Amino acid sequence: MTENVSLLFGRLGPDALPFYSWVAFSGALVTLAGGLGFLILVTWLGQWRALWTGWLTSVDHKRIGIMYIVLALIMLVRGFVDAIMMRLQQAMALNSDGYLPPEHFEQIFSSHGTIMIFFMAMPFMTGLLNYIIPLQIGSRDVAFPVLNAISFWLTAAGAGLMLISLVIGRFSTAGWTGYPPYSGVEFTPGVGVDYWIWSILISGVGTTMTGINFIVTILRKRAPGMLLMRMPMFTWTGLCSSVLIIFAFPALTVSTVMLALDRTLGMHFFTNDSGGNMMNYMNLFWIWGHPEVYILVLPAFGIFSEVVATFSSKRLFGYPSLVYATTVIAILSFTVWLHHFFTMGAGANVNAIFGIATMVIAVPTGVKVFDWLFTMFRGRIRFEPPMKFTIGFMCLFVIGGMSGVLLAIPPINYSTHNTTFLVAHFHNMIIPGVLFGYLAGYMYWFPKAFGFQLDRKWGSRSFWFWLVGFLLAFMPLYALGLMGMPRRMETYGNPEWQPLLIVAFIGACLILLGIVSLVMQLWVSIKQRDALKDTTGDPWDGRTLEWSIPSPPPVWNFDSVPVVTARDAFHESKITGVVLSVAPEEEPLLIPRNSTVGPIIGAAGFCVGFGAVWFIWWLMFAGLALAIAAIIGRSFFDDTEVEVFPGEGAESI
Amino acid sequence: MREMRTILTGFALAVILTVLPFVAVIGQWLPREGTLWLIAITAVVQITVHLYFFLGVEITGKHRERLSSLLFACVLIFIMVGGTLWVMGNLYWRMM
Amino acid sequence: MIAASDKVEEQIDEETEFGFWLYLMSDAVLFSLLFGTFAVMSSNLAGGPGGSALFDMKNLATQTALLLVSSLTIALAHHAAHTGHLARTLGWLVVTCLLGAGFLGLEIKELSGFVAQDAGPGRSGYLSAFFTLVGTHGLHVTAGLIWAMTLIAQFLIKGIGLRMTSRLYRLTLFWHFLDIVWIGVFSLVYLPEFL
Amino acid sequence: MKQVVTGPIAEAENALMWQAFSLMLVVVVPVILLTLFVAWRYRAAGGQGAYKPDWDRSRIIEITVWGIPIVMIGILATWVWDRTHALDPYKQLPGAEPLRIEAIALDWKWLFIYPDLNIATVNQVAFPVEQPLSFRITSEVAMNSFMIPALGGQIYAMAGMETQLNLQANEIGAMQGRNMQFSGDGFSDQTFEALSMSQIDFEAWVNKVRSGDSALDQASFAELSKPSIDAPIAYFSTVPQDFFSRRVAHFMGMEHEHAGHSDGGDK
Ligand code: HEA
Ligand code: HEA
Ligand code: CUA
Ligand SMILES: [Cu+2]
Repeated sequence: MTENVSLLFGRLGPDALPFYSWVAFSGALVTLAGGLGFLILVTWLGQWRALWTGWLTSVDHKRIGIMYIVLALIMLVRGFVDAIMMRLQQAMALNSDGYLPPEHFEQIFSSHGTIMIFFMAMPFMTGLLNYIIPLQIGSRDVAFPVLNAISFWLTAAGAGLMLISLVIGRFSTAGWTGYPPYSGVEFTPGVGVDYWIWSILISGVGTTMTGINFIVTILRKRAPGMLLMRMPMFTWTGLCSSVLIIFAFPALTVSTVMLALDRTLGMHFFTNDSGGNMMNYMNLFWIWGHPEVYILVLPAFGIFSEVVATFSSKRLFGYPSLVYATTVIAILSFTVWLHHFFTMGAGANVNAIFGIATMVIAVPTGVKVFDWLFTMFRGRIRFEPPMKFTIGFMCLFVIGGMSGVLLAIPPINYSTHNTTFLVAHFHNMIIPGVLFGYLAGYMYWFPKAFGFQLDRKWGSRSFWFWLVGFLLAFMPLYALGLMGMPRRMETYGNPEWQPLLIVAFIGACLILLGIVSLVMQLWVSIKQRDALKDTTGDPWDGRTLEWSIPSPPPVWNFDSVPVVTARDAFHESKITGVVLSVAPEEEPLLIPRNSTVGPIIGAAGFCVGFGAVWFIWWLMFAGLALAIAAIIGRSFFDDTEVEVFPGEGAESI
Repeated sequence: MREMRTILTGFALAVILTVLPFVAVIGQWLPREGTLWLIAITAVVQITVHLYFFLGVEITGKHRERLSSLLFACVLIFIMVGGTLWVMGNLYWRMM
Repeated sequence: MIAASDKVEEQIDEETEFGFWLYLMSDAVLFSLLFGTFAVMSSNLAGGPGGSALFDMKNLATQTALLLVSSLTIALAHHAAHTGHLARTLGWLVVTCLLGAGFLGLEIKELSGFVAQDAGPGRSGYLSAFFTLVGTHGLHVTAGLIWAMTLIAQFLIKGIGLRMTSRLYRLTLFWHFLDIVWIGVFSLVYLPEFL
Repeated sequence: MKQVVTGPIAEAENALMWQAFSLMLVVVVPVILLTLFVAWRYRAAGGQGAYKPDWDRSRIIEITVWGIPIVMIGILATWVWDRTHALDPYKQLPGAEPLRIEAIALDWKWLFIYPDLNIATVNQVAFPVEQPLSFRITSEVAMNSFMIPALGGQIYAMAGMETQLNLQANEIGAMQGRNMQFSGDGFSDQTFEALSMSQIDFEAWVNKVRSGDSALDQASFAELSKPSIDAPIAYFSTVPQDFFSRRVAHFMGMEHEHAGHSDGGDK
């Protein structure tokens, strides 16, 4: 390593500041202004104490869930700005440099992919799981509330590293996949790739703990009578996602840690020389990467299942099939990773077997689509915004699935791999599949969390903008891919591509309107929250337990633990008139106390990451020591619970 | 919980299963292939011994979930590691 | 402090044990992938020394023996705690710590010896994989030691109770798990090199 | 550059694409139409369909919804097995003896070596029409992916390793080939000209390359290895024996060193 590494500041020096391009500089300014603005606002409102005790140190799964979603929202702003900048660049850059220098464009697609997957989609999903699953299974909390807070804060620490890279230093240019040897020191010295590695590593630890937490929660904390085959679909998909998490994330940890070892300690896992083998990185990365896309999409499938049953006012069709299909998808997702590198040069047997394994996933996925279709069949469909997103999803997702199956056929993949055809495929899965799902879930459960409904008109507008915007932004990419346009292009010389790229840019602008509509929806609804108030706790005529309690739910969720006798437990009780939960218990309930361990470990995680990125070793070890001290300290502390009395007007969200 | 007897039996078995491969390697009294097989077999048996006697993995009883999650993990490990060796071996063979 | 009823306590412990077991499964996948990577890189010597030139049988046998005996002593510690013998629990825990520290000491000596012979982790792909696999195991053992010492302190402060026994039980699981990983290490990484 | 040229590989890959696409449309189009139709027919506000809130299972439907995808995937799977073997990029194309070309990815350009003709070129590759081509591909730098979209196929190029690709052009014309795998600042411009020409033109082209006076040797290769964006076409009239293989072996070499210093063909 030729860099100067000082003891105190590592390789951090004044040249880390973003004065190298006006785009980067303004990005940094906006980030800083956003952070400062927030601090000032809280101070001005005098809300520090409320924020600290009510949220930051809270271990209530509902508050943690909301914090996850807020984090996702903050990150999505960044992710979307990146996306629209890329679209603008490509719309302009025919035979010219556009407005972005290559190095900046590279940082943008890398940060867009990283943010969207790790810091937008993952937190959004975890937030929904957090808020809803304990309510759906009739539990007072998750199995390990403090661990849950730690998970959140580690995710936030990763996101913080990601954001700070905009202000201090640069971000990776190696894409969200960080393929070596390009991502090695030989080709990309500097801190960019290190930022990428440490931000996803630290949040990955948090994610793994979330996975463990939810498996135990779902398997151990269900209300009496809630057999596995009576669990709501969202809970089922949450369970499968959690299982995928704990078994897939080690592969991400291993591949990125080895990359970090190559970069910082000069090892030779993936280098060109000295016996490195970069192919193993791709292998390990995708052992995680493929299950990851199902980690994201399975909960979305769960949301669609809830939404489609509720708004068709009908039982979910083929529930057992849906459960089996979900588990089959989860297991198969571990058997297909090679389809991301068919063009590496493996033999025909290897490629064909992985190709066929990949296509087999279309079977259970198809079953799901059909089951949703037959749930609508013979129903009474109410076109509330969540339902619109669901129908939009069903129509668009099958198209993306079809392009996925095409990519899974190795000879076709040879000519479409690394083209925008692939970009179109995965946005076609992720936007209608993952994002529409989460948005549907957000609009569906919002009244539960806040006690008032979201404005319907703006919700529908948002849907239409998203739908049309998505079609315009990504259908052209299929065509461009077939014309041979590679992904990650900063400039190009083919005039035939430009019209389609301009269409794609317009599509991204429409998506922007979709996001603006979302903001408007929130704004309008907050202003009219009295008119939109949900007094029943059950605004949609819901079927599952979360609708049986008031909106917003009390801290302890259920006054007394409900007894479940059928699949759609709440719906059943509405018909039979049998009350789910008897009178509030006499005994006081024990609720976990707030804990500062979460924020402390989050801060420690940030220090570890920042120290490792900049070679500020003392900071890294201080962070590590702080984390260990916090855990040990906490284990000496027994008084972790407080009493509450249901029925008394304790404060709730 | 675990009886003293269980602990001691487990330990005795573990000692035997450790000493065996070491002695075989030091003594070299088997052909190379044979020793490798012996190492592999004693390792697998010893892992099972540890799981059963020390880690409370049992077929029935209150820790049944341990066995099922372990088996699931084994299947996935087999897929991941077996797949890795297969794929990387194939690539190596095609590129060298 | 409100004394939670034993039944609730036991249920919480059971959940924690299950959660911890899941963590071990996740860690098992991590180690398996390290083993897989080691296998992939085992011939990438890049002209550097291989295991047969580096490894020392006496060292390996001592390390293995220390770890093996420590798996007995920690089981005994848990047995003692379970049957309510505080002093014996502490004694066995201390012995376990000593054995573990001995193991670590030998490992550090061995690895730093390699580095001194210009056979450090940056020498070749093979050595990178070797150091990372063995080092990860060593880090786990270190964590186990810190954990064990914390428990010793807690036993001294809090005495033996359901909760403490359950904590010790989790450490026991962790320790045995590391022993299993070590079986993999000496069988796959070390022993074949002596043939 | 117009990509009008095609070859047997591109044609076969395209044909397979449309074949698979059409088969899937048979299911996908009905799914989309049915979704819209059912949504409309069973709408709460004025829909026509019967309302059966407790209807949630049907043996026949279950069998159909598992059955249809299984059958489709069954058909597709046989195609995959067959076509993947037939279109294995390593498989030599039938017909005349293939022209051997070796391609080395550099930052950010392509070096082509004709081992049998003993010439080399930068960012331009020419070949006779209708003659099978056999590429051996490697990289000196980050991972690249070699592709001439008009001819189909794509394969990675990695340092210390050799991959192969067999192609053929059926028409005369000029195409663009490129690196498809992101590899740094010059990636967007890392293209090369691929010319398919008549046998006579090809011979003339070879003579043109030979008539130059620059040889590919350590010095010129070191010069070439320096990163450059949008490098001009260049010709080398002679190439050392086994240049390509030695570049591959170089990375697997015994010496403990970092790549980047370029000693064209040591060891
Ligand atoms: C979750 C994943 C995700 C999502 C949502 C998106 C969304 C979008 N993406 Fe992205 N994209 C990726 C994942 C994603 N992308 C990845 C992994 C890559 C590859 C990177 C690489 O090459 O390494 C990529 C690459 C990529 C490229 C580079 C293509 C290339 O290589 O040439 C482009 C180009 O324009 C692009 C565009 C867009 C656009 C316009 C959107 C927009 O349509 C969508 C904008 C979406 C949002 C802003 C999120 C909206 C969320 C909400 C509205 C939540 C609201 C919540 C509440 C109200 C509670 N994407
Ligand atoms: C949520 C995200 C998500 C989902 C669900 C999927 C689902 C699928 N994906 Fe996708 N994929 C990604 C996200 C996703 N993917 C991402 C992010 C990448 C690229 C990352 C990168 O390189 O940056 C990628 C890349 C990718 C590749 C690699 C391409 C390449 O790099 O060259 C392949 C190849 O096989 C593939 C295939 C598939 C298939 C077959 C499915 C199947 O699961 C789809 C199944 C669904 C259906 C088929 C539709 C419904 C079915 C029916 C209606 C039944 C009838 C139909 C048939 C029988 C066909 N995907
Ligand atoms: Cu592939 Cu060496
Ligand atoms: Cu995939």
